[in-house]
Amino acid sequence: MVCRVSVQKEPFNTADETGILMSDQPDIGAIITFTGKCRSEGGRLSALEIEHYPGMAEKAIRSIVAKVTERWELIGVTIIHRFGLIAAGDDIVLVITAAKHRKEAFEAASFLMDYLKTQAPFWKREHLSDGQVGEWVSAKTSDQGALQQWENIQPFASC
Amino acid sequence: MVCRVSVQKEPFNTADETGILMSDQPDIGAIITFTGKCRSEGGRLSALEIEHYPGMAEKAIRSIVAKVTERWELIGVTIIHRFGLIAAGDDIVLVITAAKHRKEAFEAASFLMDYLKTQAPFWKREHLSDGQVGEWVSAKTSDQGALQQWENIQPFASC
Amino acid sequence: MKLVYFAWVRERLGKPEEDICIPGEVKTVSQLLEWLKGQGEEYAYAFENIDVIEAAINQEHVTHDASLEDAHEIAFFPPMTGG
Amino acid sequence: MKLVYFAWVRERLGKPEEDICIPGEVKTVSQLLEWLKGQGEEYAYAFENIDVIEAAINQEHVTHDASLEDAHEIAFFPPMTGG
Repeated sequence: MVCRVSVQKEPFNTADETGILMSDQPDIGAIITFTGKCRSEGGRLSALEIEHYPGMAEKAIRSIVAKVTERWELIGVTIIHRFGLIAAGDDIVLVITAAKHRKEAFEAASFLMDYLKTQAPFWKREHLSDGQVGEWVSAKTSDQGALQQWENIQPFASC
Repeated sequence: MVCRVSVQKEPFNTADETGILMSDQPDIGAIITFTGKCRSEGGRLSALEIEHYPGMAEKAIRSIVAKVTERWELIGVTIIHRFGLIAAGDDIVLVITAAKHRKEAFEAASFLMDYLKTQAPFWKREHLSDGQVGEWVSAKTSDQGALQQWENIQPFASC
Repeated sequence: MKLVYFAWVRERLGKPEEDICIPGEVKTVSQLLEWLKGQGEEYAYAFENIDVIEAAINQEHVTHDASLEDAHEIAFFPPMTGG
Repeated sequence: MKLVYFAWVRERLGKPEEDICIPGEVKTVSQLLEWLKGQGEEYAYAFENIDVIEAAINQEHVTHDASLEDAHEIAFFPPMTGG
């Protein structure tokens, strides 16, 4: 399994990352990219400021990847999470999963995102269009619920 | 909702398609691309030949998209399905879904792929590495099962 | 009536499409399949197992109990394997 | 002991980290939180609702009943909002 994890300030290029993951892997039948972006919320927000715990952020992501590879047979995974000030419309996070079949790729990508939301040490704060620094984003109960759903399903070595 | 459907012989460019879908959509928070590719199956296959029903193929895809937009609130959908001879390693199908939140984007993309597998008039035939034309690919019971799962869940206007 | 065929149905029949006169008593897809089976060896072969044959009327996927009324293009094909 | 703080915990305390001597009887994360609450106004404010405070020991996410044995870096922060 090919795995690349990066916690970075710089933007990422999804096409480049996909190309890296797929090179010399003729048995990939399904590849999914998930990109999480900063929404403007109808013009209310100018940016999100993302604080992270250096060191732990990468460790936490790697331990989420380890969980995923225990449950699904994947050929490759890439996770890039940005920090710093991210303007509305810009990318925050990229998850790529590649597998033989679509089911594994979909479930793994969805699992990775659910875990990144609540188990990776990043915190978002709103920057408003009027120039003010807004509130820290609260954790959503629905994100915690999404996690619980995965915990309730028995993992399989390969589905 | 922005929607683009194409049934074509030519390759597609995922980055270009993503860019088109996202332009001037500052409230997209989640964007998923699914790419289905021709696997070599450990070197057994040289290509897949994809036959389609011209006219009906595009109609069927549009009716699948209509089902999806009834169930999930999406900002954009792109579906490109290729036909003709597709070499191992090359792309067959692209599904892009864009939404405010990840749940809608994931579920819609997964639904679209499940329906494309069994409800869009395409037929795959194997071309073997030794130059022989192989068998028509059989429909998988698991693909029919995936469809049934969606039919069993009550649709919501917005989840 | 225009009939069109795809994949191995097309191959077994040796043609991608044809215009055919269907007797008046043939009113549904399943009646048409039964009638076609009697039209020669290649038809008997293509439609030997009617349960696995899918149909479309005017480019819309239908079940075997669908009526042929208003049909101007009927398609027969194996289960679809798209995606 | 090195303590590190993030997001509004950091802001309420007015510092991102500090080295602090913890009394020997403080043996778990929850005991440490209770003890910190008594270390001044800003601590009382940051840790006023201990239930919403998450912790990590040596950069690993832990629950409040985790032991401080072998800890060399303890972090406190609000629920994570990544992704």
